[in-house]
Amino acid sequence: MKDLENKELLNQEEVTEVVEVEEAKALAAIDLNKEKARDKRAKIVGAILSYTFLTICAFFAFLPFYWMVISSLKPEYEYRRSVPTFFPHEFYFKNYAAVLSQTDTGSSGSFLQIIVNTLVVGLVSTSIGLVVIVITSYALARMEFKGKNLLFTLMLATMMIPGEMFTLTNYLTVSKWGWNDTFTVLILPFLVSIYYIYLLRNNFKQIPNSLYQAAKVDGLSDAGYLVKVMVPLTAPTLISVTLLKFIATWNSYIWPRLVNTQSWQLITNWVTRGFPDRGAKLYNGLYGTTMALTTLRMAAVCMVSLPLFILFIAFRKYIMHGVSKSGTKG
Amino acid sequence: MSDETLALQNKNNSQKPSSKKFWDFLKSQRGWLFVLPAVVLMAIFTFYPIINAFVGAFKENYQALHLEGEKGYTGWGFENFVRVLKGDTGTGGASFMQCLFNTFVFTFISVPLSTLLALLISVGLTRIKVLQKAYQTVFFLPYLTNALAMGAVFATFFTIVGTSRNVETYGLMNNFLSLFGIKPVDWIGSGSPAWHWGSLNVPWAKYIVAIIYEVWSGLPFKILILFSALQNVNKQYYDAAKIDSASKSTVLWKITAPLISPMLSYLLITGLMGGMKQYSAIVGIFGADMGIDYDMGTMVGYIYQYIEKGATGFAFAGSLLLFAVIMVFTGINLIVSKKTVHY
Amino acid sequence: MKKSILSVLLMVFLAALMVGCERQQATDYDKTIIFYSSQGDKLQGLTKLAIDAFEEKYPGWKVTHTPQGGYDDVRDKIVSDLQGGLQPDLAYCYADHVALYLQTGKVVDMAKLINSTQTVLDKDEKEVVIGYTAEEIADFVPGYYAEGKAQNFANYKDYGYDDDSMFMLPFVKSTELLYVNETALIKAGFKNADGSAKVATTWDELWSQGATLVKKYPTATVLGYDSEANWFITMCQQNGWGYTSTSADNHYLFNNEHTKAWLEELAGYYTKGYIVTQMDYGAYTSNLFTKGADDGGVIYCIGSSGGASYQATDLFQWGVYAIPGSRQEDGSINKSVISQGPNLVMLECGRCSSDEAKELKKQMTFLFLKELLNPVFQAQFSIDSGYNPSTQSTYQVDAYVEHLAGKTITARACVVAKTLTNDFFTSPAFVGSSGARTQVGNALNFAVTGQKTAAKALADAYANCGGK
Amino acid sequence: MKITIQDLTKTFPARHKGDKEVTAVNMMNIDIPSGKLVGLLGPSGCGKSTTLFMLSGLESPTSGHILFDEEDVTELAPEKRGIGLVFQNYALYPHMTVEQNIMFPLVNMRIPKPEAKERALDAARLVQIEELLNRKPSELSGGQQQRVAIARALVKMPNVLLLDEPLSNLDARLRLQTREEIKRIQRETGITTVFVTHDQEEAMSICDIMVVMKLGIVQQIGEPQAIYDDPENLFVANFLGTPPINIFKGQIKNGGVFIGDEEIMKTKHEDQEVYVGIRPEGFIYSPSGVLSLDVDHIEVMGRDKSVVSISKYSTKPTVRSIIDADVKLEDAPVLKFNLKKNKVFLFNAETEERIR
Repeated sequence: MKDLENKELLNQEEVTEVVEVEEAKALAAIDLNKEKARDKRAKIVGAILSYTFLTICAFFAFLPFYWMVISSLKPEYEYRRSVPTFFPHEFYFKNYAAVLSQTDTGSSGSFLQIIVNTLVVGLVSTSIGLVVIVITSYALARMEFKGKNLLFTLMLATMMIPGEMFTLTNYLTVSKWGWNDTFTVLILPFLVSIYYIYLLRNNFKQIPNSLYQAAKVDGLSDAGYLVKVMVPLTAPTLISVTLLKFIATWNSYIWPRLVNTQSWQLITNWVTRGFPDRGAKLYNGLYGTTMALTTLRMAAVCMVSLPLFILFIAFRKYIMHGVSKSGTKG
Repeated sequence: MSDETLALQNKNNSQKPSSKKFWDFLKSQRGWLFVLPAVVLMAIFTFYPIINAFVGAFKENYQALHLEGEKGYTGWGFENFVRVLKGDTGTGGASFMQCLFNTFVFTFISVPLSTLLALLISVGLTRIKVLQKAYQTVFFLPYLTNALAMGAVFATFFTIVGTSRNVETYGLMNNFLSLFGIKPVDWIGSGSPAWHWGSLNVPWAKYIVAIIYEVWSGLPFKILILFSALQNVNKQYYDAAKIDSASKSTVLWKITAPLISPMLSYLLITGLMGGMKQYSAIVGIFGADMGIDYDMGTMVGYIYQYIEKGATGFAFAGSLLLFAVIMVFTGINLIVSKKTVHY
Repeated sequence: MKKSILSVLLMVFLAALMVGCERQQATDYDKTIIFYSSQGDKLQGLTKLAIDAFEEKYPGWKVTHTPQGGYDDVRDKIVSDLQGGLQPDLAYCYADHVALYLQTGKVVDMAKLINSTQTVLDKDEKEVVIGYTAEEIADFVPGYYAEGKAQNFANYKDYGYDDDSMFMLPFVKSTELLYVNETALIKAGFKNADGSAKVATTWDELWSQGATLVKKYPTATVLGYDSEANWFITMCQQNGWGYTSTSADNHYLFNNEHTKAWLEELAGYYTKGYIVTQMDYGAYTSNLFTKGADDGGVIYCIGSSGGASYQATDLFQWGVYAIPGSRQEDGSINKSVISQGPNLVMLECGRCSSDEAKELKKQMTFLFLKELLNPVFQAQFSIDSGYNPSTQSTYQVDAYVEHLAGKTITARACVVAKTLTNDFFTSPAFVGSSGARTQVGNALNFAVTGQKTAAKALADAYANCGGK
Repeated sequence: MKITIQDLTKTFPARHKGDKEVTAVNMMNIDIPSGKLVGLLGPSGCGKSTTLFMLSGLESPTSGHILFDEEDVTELAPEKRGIGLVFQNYALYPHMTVEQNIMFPLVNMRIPKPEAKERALDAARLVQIEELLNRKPSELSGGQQQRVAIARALVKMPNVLLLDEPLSNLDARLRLQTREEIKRIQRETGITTVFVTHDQEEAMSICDIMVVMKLGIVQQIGEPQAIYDDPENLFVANFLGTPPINIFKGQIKNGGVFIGDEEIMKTKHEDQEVYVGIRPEGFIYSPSGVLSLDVDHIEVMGRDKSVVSISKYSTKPTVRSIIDADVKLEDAPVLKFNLKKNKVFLFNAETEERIR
C-alpha cells in the first residue's frame, strides 16, 4: 500500500517539478512542506526501524547466553515451571557447588585436574605452535631454498581437505606409538596450523624488503631480523593467532575424547559428560534423583563459557582482528 | 650438541676447501632448517594420513581392529564405497545417505539464511551511530562459544519435560509459539514429528532446531566480515544513489549487495564448506547418538561413528566421500562466483 | 654463522620439548594390571579396598583402576586401545562387547585359568592355586555363569577358540523388577481379599487395569518402562517370538508378525495414556514413580534392580514384584526376565616384554579377578550398589543377610531378584547384537509414539541392523 | 531554475576533543540566474565542495537557506530536489553496464522501461557515448567515464546540474576537450549548472558566473572577465591569472603611489601602506619608464616574451612581465617599464581590500 502511495507521489513530483514547473509553483509550495515533513518522518521511522530490527536480532543472539546464566541460577523446580520465569525467584548457587564437587567421575578427572590439563595443553601447544608457525612462515616468506614453492603449494592444498580424513590415521598412529593418555598426543598433531602459517607469511611478505636490507646494513642476522623487526611488526596478528589457538584448545572435544581417557581429557569433554544421554544421570547427589538436571548442566556450561568471555572482553580487538583477517584472506 | 656439530662443520670447512661449494649449497638451503619442524609434523600428521586414507578406503572390509598377524582386510576394490553408499555396512548405526541428506538440508538452508540475516544486520549496523559498538559486540558473542555447550542450551529451549499426560514444561520455544496459538511441538524428544521417504527420515522439527542453531552460530563471523566490507564501500556510491532517487531497498539490493558480492560469495563458499563438516553442535543438541538412531547424523558424525566402531575401511571411504562432496561444492562455487561476482 | 647456531639451538629446544612431552608415562606393563570399569565414585572406593588387599598380598604387583564413564565408553576405549596394543588386562563388559573384542583374538580364554591347578606364591610364600574348584564354580548363579560360555557367542571358532572356552565371568548382576504403587492400586479398587494390593502378574492383567487407573488418576500414567529394548527382548523371550540368534545366516529374527501385532497393541495403549518409556520421558521413569499417582507419576514402573534406590519414596506404600509374564497357550505363565549387569573380561597384555611375562600376568590378573568375586567383597559391593551378587555363597555372608532382612527398597529388590534365578535369560552375543538392541528399542519407541507404523518401524530396524 | 543561497553556513564539529569546530561555509549569499553555468572557485578547503553538497542535499546546512526558484529546498532530501550530480571520481556503479548506470535514476523513478531506455540513449547521444552502452565502467577510459557520469546526471532532466571537480581526474589534453564539452552540453540543455573547481583557468574559460571563495567566505561573484579585471581584494587578484599577478609592497605618499623610491602613478587616496598588484601584461617597456627592475633572465615564448626580474619590493621571488615579441629590449641589467593603469591594483596592506 505504502509503496504504491510513494510511487504515485514520486511520479506526481516528477510531473510538477520537471514538466509543469511554472504552473505548479503554488501547489508545489504546499507539497514541498509536506515533503519535508515526510522526509523528517521517514528519517525517524528509518532510525526506529533500524534500532528495532537490530535490537530484536541482538535479543535473540543474546538470549541463549541469558538463558544459560539464569537457568544455572534457578533451582530445578523453578526451571520446570510450565511458564518459564525470566528472572530467578531464588538464586540458587548450589548448582555451581554441585557441579564443582561432582565426584562421580572421581579420580578420572576432577574439575581441577581437567582445568590443569586444559591449561597445560593450551599453553604448551600455543607457545610451541607459535614458534613453529613463526619460523616456518619466515622461511616461506623471506628465504630461498629449493622446493620452497612446491612445499608451500602442498601446504595450501591440504587446507582443502577435511580434517576428518586425518583424524582416523592420526588416531591409529598415536595408538600405535602408545601415546594414549599423554599430553603429547593432544599437542603434537596440532602444532602446525597451515592456515596461520599462510596468514603470517603474507604478513611477513608485506613488510617492505627495504627494511630487510636496512637491517642487513645495520648488521642484523636473519634470526635477529626475524625477532627484532618482523615479530614486533606483526605483533597484532601473532597475538590474534595466540588467542585463537588457545580458544581452539579450550573448545576441542573430538580428539581428546578419541585418544585419551577421562583424566587426560580437556574441559569440553568434562562438561559434556554432564549432557543428555548418559552423563547427566550421574548427577544425583543434589536432588536425590537420576533426572538429567538442566540447571546443573547450565551451571557447567556457564563455567566453561566464562573464561572465553573474559578472554574476549580483555582482547576484543585482537580476537575480532584475527577473525576478520581470517575472513578476508581465506 | 649444537656446538659440536658446529665445530665439526668448521673443521670440514677448513680442511677440505673442495667441499666449500657443497657447504655453500647447504648454506643456501638453510631455509629447510626453519621449515623442518613443520615439515616433519606435517609429514606425520597431514601428508601420511591423506595417503593412508586414500589407500585404506580401497581395502575391502578393512578393520584396523582385527586378528593379529592377518592383514586386516580381504582385498582391494570399491566395496567399501559401495556398501557405505548403499547403507549396507552390516553394523547398524547411521546411514550415509541419511547423513548426506541431513548435512545438505542443514547447510543449504542455514547458510543462505544466516548470510542474508547477517547482511541485513550489518546494513542495520552501518545505519546507526549510537551504540554501534555495543551491538557489534553482542552480535559477535556467539562466535566464541563452545558448540557443545551452546547446543545444550539450545536443547533446553526446545525440550518438553514430563509425560504425555502430565507435562511439566513445554520449553521456552513452545511457550513462545503458544502466544500465537500454535500447539506445542515435541521438537527434539523421542516423539519428534518426522516424515519418512522410503528409507530416508525427515525429522523436520529437529531440522528446524538444528537450522536455528546453525543460523545463530553462523551469524557472528558473517556480520564481522560483511560489516567491515560495507564500511569499505566508497560512500560516494550511496550519495550517487541518493541523487538517483534510489529507495533504501534498491540501494541495498542493487548497489550494496553487488558491491560486496565478493565477500558474500566468500561467505557462502566457506559457509557451505563449514556446513559440510557440521558435527559438534548436533551432538550438543541431540546427544552423542545424534538424535534417535542417528536420524540427525551428519557426514562427519558418520565418519566418527565408524572410527569408534573400528570399521576402518568404512570410515576412510566415508571421509573420502566427504572430501569429494566438499570438492564438488568448492568447484561449483568457484564457477558460479566467477560469473556473478563483479570484480 | 650466528644464525645457524640460533636455528640449531631452536631445533634442539623443540626436540627437547617434544621428548619432554613424550616422557610422561613410565609404566611397567609386565607387573601392572590395568582394570577398566564404569564405576562411580562410591564403588571406586570399594574397589580400592580389593586392590589394596591384592597389592598387599602380592608385593611388586600393581593394579591401575581406570573408570571410563559408561559401559559404552569402556567399549569405545578398549576398541581404540586394541588398535595400539594398549588394551587393559581386565575390564567391565557386556556380552556384545566381548563379541567385538573376540575378533582380535586377544580375549583370554578363562577356561584355562579356571581349571588351572598351577600355583603362585603370595607375600607369605604361601602357595595359592590359580584356578577354581568345582564347588566354587557351582557356587556361581548358573544363569549368570552360563552367559560367558563360548556357545553363547557367534563365530568363536573362527577366532581360535573352542567349545569349552570361557570368555567372561559375571561380576554383579541386575535384572528388571516391577515397582508398584500399592496405595494407588488399592485406592483404585484393585485389592485382594486380604486388603493387599492386587498387582498384575501378566501383561493382560496389567492392561485390563489401565482404564480404571487412568480414569481415577487423570495425570498419571499406568506403566513406566525404563528400557524399550529390554521390553522388546523380554517379550520375544516370554512368547518365543524370536529376537536374535548366533547363527551367522540370519542373526535377526525380530521382524515378524507377532512383534508387529504386539507393537500395534502397545501403540493403542500409548494413546490411552497407559505407557511412558525412558526415551519418551527423557529420563529414568523412576522419577515418575516416586512422584506418586496424583502428581503425574506412574503407578507401575519397570526398572533395573540395580536402580532400586531411585525408586525409594515415603509418599505411598510401594511394593517390589517380578515383572508381568505372558500367558502361554497351555495356560502357564512365562515369567522370563532379562539378566544384566557387568561381566568381567580379560584381554591379553599387548605390551609385555616376553611371553612368560604375558603368561604370568594373565595368572595374576585372574587372581585379582577372584579377589573381586570373593563373597565378602561381593556382599559389600552388592549392598552398596544394589546389584545382586553373582555367587550364591554371598547370600550367606552375614552383612548381606542383615542387609536382605532390611525394610529398604534395595533390600526388597535383592530378595525378589533372588527368587527369579530360574527365569533369567540372556540374549546371544555377536558383532552387531548391541546394534540390534538399539534398533528394537528405537522401533518400539517409533511405533508406540506413532511416528511410524509398527511394520515400518520393524522393517527399518531390520534394515538398519544390516539384516537381509 | 534560479538558485538563491541565503546566509548559508556549515560548521563541522571538531574531530578530536579540544579542536575547534570548523566552519566550512560562512554566511554565503549568492543568486544564480536560471540557465547559467556557475563555477565555484577556490583553493582546497575553501568550502566550495561543501557548498555543492549542500546544494545537492547530501549535506544539510547548519543555518541559512537554499531556494530553487522561490521554494525553500534547504531540508528537502536530495532525490526530491531534481538535481543531477557528477562526482569527482564519477561514482559509477562498477557492477552495472553503462546503460544500466544511466538508466538507474529513471528506474528508481519508476519510469517505464522503454521510455527509460530511450531517454538513456538520448542522454548517451548528448555526451556522445552511445556506442559504449553495453560496457562496464572498468572498461572505459577516464574521459568516457566522465561522460557516462554526466549522462547519468542529465538523464532525469534535472533542474540543476552539479559537478564536483569534473575535470580533475583527466589528463591535460582531455581536460581542455571535456571542458568545451561541458560548456556545449550546458548550452544545449540550458540547465542551471554549478561546478566546483580549484583551477582558475578552467573556471574562467567556461563559466558564465564565477564565485571565488576562500575559507568558507565568498570573496567575489561575477563574470570571469569582470572579476579578473576588477578584483575585490588581494586574494582574488592573486588567485586569478596565469602567470599570476605581481605583488609589490608600496606606499601612497602625497598623492603618489611609490614602489621603493619610484613613483609609479598618481592617486587621490590618502597616505597608507599598500600592496601594488601589477598584471604581467600591464608592463610597457620604455627606457623612460616609471618602474625599474633588475632583469634576471628573459624567456621567449614566440608570441610574446617574459621578462623575469627581481625586485626587493616584490612579495614573490620573481617579477614577471609579458611584452610583445616585437619589442626590442636593450641588453642591460636594469630595465624600465611604464604601467597600464587598468592593470595596476592597489590593496590596503592590512585589510588586503582593494583601494579604488
